[in-house]
Amino acid sequence: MIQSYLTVSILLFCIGIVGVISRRNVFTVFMSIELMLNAANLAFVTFSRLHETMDGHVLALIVMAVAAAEAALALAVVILLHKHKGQLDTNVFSLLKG
Amino acid sequence: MTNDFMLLMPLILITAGAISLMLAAAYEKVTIEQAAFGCMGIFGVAFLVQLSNCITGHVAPYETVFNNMLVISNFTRVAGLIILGCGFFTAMSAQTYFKQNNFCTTEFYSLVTFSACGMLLLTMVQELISVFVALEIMSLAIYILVGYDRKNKTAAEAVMKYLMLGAFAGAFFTMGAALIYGGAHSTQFSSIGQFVAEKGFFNNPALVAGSFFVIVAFLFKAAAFPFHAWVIDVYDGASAPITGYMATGLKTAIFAVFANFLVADETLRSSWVTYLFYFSIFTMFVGNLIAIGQDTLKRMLAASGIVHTGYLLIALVAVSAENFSGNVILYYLAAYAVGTLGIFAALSYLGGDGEKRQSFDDFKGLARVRPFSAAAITIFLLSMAGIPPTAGFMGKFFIITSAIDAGQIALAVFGIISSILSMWYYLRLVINMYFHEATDSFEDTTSNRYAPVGTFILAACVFVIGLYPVII
Amino acid sequence: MEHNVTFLGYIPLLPLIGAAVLGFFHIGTCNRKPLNEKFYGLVACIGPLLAFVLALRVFLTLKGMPEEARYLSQKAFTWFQVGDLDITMGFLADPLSSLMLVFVTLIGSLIHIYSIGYMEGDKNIGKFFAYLNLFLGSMLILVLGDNPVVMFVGWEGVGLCSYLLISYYSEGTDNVLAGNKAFIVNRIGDLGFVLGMAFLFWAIGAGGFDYFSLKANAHSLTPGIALAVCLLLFVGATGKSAQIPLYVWLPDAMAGPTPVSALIHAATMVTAGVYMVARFSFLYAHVPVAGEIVAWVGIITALVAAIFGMFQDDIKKVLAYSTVSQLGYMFAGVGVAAYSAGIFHVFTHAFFKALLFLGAGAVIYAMHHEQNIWKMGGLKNKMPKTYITMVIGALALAGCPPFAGFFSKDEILYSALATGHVGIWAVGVLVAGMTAYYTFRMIFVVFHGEPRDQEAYDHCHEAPAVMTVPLIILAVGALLAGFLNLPAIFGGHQQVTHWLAPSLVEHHPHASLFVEILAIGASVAAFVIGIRIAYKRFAVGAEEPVFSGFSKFAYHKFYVDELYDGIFVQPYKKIGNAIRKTIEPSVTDAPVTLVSKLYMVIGTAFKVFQVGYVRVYAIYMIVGLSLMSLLLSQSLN
Amino acid sequence: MFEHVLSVMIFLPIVAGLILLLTPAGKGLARLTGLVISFASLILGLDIFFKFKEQAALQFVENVPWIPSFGINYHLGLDGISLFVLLAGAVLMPMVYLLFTTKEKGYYANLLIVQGAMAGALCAADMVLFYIFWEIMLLPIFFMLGMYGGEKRIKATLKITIYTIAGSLLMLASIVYVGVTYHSQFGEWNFAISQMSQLQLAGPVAVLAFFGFMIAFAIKIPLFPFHTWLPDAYTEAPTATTFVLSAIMAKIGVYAVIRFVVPVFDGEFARFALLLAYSGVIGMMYCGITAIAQKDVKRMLAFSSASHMGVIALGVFCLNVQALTGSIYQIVAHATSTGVLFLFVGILEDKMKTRKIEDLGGIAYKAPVFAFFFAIAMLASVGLPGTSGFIGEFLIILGAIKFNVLIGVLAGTTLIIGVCYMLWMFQRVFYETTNERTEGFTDLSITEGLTFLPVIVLIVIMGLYPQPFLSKIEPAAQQHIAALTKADTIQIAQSTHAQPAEGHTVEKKN
Repeated sequence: MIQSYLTVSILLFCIGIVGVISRRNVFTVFMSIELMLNAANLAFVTFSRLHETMDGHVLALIVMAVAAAEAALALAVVILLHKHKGQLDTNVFSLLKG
Repeated sequence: MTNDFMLLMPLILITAGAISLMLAAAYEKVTIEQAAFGCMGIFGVAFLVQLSNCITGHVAPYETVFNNMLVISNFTRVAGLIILGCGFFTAMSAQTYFKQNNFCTTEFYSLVTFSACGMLLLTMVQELISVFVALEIMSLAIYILVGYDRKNKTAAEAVMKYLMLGAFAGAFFTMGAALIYGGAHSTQFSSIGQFVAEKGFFNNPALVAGSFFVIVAFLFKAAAFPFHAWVIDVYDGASAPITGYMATGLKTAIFAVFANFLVADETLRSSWVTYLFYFSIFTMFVGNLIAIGQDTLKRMLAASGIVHTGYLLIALVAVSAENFSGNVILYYLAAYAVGTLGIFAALSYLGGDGEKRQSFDDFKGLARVRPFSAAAITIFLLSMAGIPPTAGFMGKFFIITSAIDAGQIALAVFGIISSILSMWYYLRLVINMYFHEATDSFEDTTSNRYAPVGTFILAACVFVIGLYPVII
Repeated sequence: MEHNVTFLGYIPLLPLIGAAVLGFFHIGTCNRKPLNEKFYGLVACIGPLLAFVLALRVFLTLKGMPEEARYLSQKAFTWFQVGDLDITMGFLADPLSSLMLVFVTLIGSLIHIYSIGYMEGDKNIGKFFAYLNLFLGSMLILVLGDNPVVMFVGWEGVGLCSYLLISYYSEGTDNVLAGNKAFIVNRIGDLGFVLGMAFLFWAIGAGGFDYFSLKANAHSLTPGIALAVCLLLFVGATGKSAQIPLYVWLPDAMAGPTPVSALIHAATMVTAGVYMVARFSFLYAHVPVAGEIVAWVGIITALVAAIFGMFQDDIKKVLAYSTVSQLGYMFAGVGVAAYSAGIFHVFTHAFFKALLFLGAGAVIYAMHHEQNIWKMGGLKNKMPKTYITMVIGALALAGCPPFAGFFSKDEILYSALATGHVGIWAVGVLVAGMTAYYTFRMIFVVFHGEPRDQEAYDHCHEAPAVMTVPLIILAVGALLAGFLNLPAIFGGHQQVTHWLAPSLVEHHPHASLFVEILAIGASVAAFVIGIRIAYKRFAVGAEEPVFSGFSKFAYHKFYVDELYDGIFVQPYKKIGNAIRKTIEPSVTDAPVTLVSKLYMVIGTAFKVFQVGYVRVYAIYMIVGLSLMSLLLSQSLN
Repeated sequence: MFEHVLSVMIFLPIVAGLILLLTPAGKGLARLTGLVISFASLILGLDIFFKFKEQAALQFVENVPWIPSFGINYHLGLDGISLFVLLAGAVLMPMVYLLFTTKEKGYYANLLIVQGAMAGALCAADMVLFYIFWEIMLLPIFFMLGMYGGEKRIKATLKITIYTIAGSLLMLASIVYVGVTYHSQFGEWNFAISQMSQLQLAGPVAVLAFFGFMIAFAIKIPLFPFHTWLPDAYTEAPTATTFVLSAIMAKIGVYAVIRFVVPVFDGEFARFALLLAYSGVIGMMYCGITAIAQKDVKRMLAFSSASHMGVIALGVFCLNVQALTGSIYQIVAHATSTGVLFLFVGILEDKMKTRKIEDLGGIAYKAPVFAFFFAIAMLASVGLPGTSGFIGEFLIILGAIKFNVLIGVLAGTTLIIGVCYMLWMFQRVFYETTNERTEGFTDLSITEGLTFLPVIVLIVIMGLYPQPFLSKIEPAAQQHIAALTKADTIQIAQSTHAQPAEGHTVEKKN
């Protein structure tokens, strides 16, 4: 039972990773990252059920809060990037290299 | 209790200051100068308070108040001291920097202060989720600071890269925290330590994987190979004072928490030593190889920052969980911080309008025109290169000593070799400054003296710290 | 009897002071109006003359002492003392050194006087006399030193002076090259000397390094070491005394002013080697093998040099080779353990060879620095004094009884024969004949016959008194010196031999009367034959011969110089150039530059990884992460 | 005051130099300061020389804790070995200011700093302190070479700097290793050199540490094949720098070998002595032969200096008191001969604007005093008896023969090799005929003459009466050799000589 929850969370996490490294749209990348965070939250909740303590839930909530803040910043950055280049392909932004 | 309160004072000061600065930003009347003074004042006061705390060596694990989430020891205190110093000098050089680049608003300083408060928290938190929160407080502020120049394409790109990869690493961190929570029934370092001590480490996959992810996240923030790639572009894109700030304060905070986490238990630490060993070697050499190829100063310094991360990892390998003092790490961080801050302070007033002087060749013949600045920069470079009698040398010396003392002779030798390799690019700038005729007049567009003063104070500090290594 | 006297040190010191004074004045004035030559001449002569007086005093003091205790010594100060090595700056006057002392100072003084005339009008006369005094001082240190190291000081000092004086006319590249050659070849010898001393020290030096202690400890030498030391020291001797294979510098040394050739390259310095071997007689006496080698090297040198001498056409070169040849005799003498005979030949040779050189100098002076004998001729009418004195010298050199050379040379040949070295004796006799031949070849060609260069002949004139007087004094010496060591067969008592006995380790062979007569007869015969042939060929109207076959080979001195040049000098320079051009940049320096270049290249190549695409950076992270987790899974199970 | 004389000798010049750098002082003032300071330290040096007692122990000791937690002290001291290198510096430095009057401020300031740093490296009795001074020593050289050097100066600068720093960083690792071993063996942190001789070092790591030290010093000396930085640096550097490098700094390398490697790594040292001796002697021959092919006087002198350093180093590796004393003596002798020759060439260059040998000639007629002094220095450097050069070389060859016959013989060839290139150069520069360039050569001025006179006199005095110097050197040398012979691994089997004749009663008649 617990295992399957964990499996789901691991799967989510891996999907997130694959998303980050395979997709080139800034939005999608951030969504994949959110996916990873949520996988972590799922793991938290699962474990707190496993240990029959509540603090896992609390931690999950904190993580969500922080993730929200991060997301807000991410959106701002997305807008900024779009202002500059008019598109959101990450490969476009490669002035800094070498 | 009051005493413990005093120990938290700097943190409180900084936080309050940050908030008040942000509020002040709402008023039109508050000029940037005033904000800068405010920021400097806050950092200065906090610094002094922290200094007095350092002198009264007294450890306060806040069992009751914060339920072991915060611990204040000499280690955290000195780390905090370094961070506050970094903040102070960053504000100082930003002062002058924004005379030549005008994209500053009052919030800038409040953000600097916010990130400082995140860093201070990082040094003393002893619990994973608090670490995550502190990390994010710091990071979010710094993300914004990196991309503060909205008009600037490179800044935008830098913040994009930093944000994406940082969030990516953050995700790893949370996952790691979750797994550790699953494995060790707790997210507090102390209880994790106890758990490992009782139940063992490698027989607990969740714990192993979790701590693995956490360490990866730390290594990312500390820009260790192979998680270093972002650092060069981000440092390049950010404005000079912020780069200096990131390179010093952020690194200090990260290494403080990293050390705290590692020394939660000896078996935990020793089981990661082999990995850290390889990490540090690769980090040093990759850093050197990147640095030697760079043409612009900032990117070179970023790469050399990677090398210094490698040295710090040596120190981490050499610490022991029993009787952990972390002096060596702190001393090296202090020495490195002084040098790096100094160079970026110098860059922020020598860089010219919109940082037009960036490459090595732009600084040809600086010594002919502005001998003192050139001398100061030389001192910083020598300190980073580890030439006596500078602080950098002492730091290197202590690190090598601790490494050999811990039986890591190979690591020490690699450290030596990499510092030989680092000579090339440090000397390259010195040679450009001294042995060529001046092509540029290096005119002083601003009448502002803060950054120069800061530079020379730091130059003095290089020798003071070098000749009186008190904290050791 | 008080042995420790303080005035020994002054003997070398006086000329040195003279040198210092002269040098000071010369350097002080040489780019301004020069001082009066006479001044230099006088100052120059004071030192040697005083030294001569002191030398006589030393000699007489010794004479007044009981024979077995005949020595004076002075320990001036501890020169250097490290561990067992304890070298004092000490001087020792025993019969051997006192004899050398006397004739060195005597001839030295004479030649100084002579030089006043010869060097007249030379703008660097101050420098010349300074060098000359310096030389005399070093020579006296060499003679007086009471241990090998002090002797070595003089040994190198005279080498330096010879270099300075050979390259005295330093505008001429050849002269300087000759000087360099002399110094370097001498240095090769000195290496032998130094190594010899080193071995000697480690073998027996711990008990004191002065001659007395060495003599006392000599018996504890292992034969191998003893032989090594003897040979190494002899290498030094061959360098200084121009023996095979290091004789090549002496003929070139004639580039110097003639008085220099007379003093340094004939009378005194070149005989230092013989003196040194005699000094170490207590070693050589132990190892007959070494003696054999010395003797053979000597006699072969004598032969070869004599052959060269027969074909030279430069008057000074003839004398130079005859010097080499005579030195060969001396080494043959000391080689067969007849040290006193060798030293005695040194003594007599000093007189007649100095005489011949100075005479030649007078001739050259008269002929306005013409040295080719085939440009002279019939000079006996023009310069009778020179002629007569030179004939005396020539007779002495050729070994005509009763001139000095006869007795000394005969002594050597006799002892060679008496000690059973028939081969050496035979060669010696042959060389005696050749000596007579080439000596009188020179005399006849220069002084007899018709003038070959009328115009030069008309201008030439007898030398001034300041030059002829020394000639005459030397002539007297050349005439009479032989009688000092008259062998018993002529009713003499061999005073010199007895005089030297205390300071030498030799046993006098007692051969039958027949052997003595045979030796004398043979050398007389050789002399007669040689002079006869010379008379036939050159007495009247001889012309400059054209050489071919062996004579051509000999005329070019067997091409030895070319050989050495090909074997040693050129390769040395080639190696140097090779290192400078190729090895230094491309072998020793290469690794350093290569490393740094490589580093740069890799660094630049490394920029490729900083692609600038954030995705790729994320991929780096994941790759590193997966690698790590692979490692981790390894360690887990 | 006097108990701090070493500190004064170290920090007086350094502080003066720094003040010069930080203040807008003019050239003249800078030179004057340098002159005064250097004379002051000359007087101090002489004072030390006469107060110095003839014993092996450290003297004028100062010992102040600096970093107690690592047992690092500010520990100074002087013994017979360091004394003379220190004196060589103190005696020779004033000449530079007297001779080169028209250089820039930084030139003199750097000279001051390097003088102080060298004094520090010589007096340091604590390994870390020594290392610090050792590195500081390099910085002024770096700047002088780079700022006032010839046209190829930057390449030369990079080469010498990175080469030397690489070496010294390896040494740092070795120092730390030694200190840590001391900590593990005696349970307390200590970096004092005197303590280190008690260490039991063994095993591969010890060998590595030994080579860590040796390579650092070999680069500084420089020993073959680590000499490749030398010709470029010596040739490109301004005269004073070359002078400092050759006359004093190279010697500090030799001194350091005696001071650090011999007591600490006695076993390894004895084991590798033969190898090192070969490297010394090969370097001597190699550089000597290379010297004769040089077209540039300064470059030729550079190689000759390297060649002599080979001999000096050899003396250290021969493991007997004669050779060791000899090489310490030769250190001073070489400083006064070759160092001074570099100064002469500097003057020559300033006057003739060239260093090419074939452009020169006949200078002896134009400048007799110059030629005379030059000749004396040259003769000293080829080791003519009666000059300072002979004593050292003789002792070294003597010792080398005892150590190993072949090496001794090879070392002896220095007599020949040296004289070859020197005479060859002397002929073409001073003899032969003048050309239009050398026609205008003017002799030394009175000041210059008086500047050189003391050194020339010193050369002769040291040749004729070396005992006062030797008697100060010998005790320390004896002590080091004793420390070595205690190490039972010495191999002198190669040397074939018979044992010294003990027991034979020698009646000394006098």
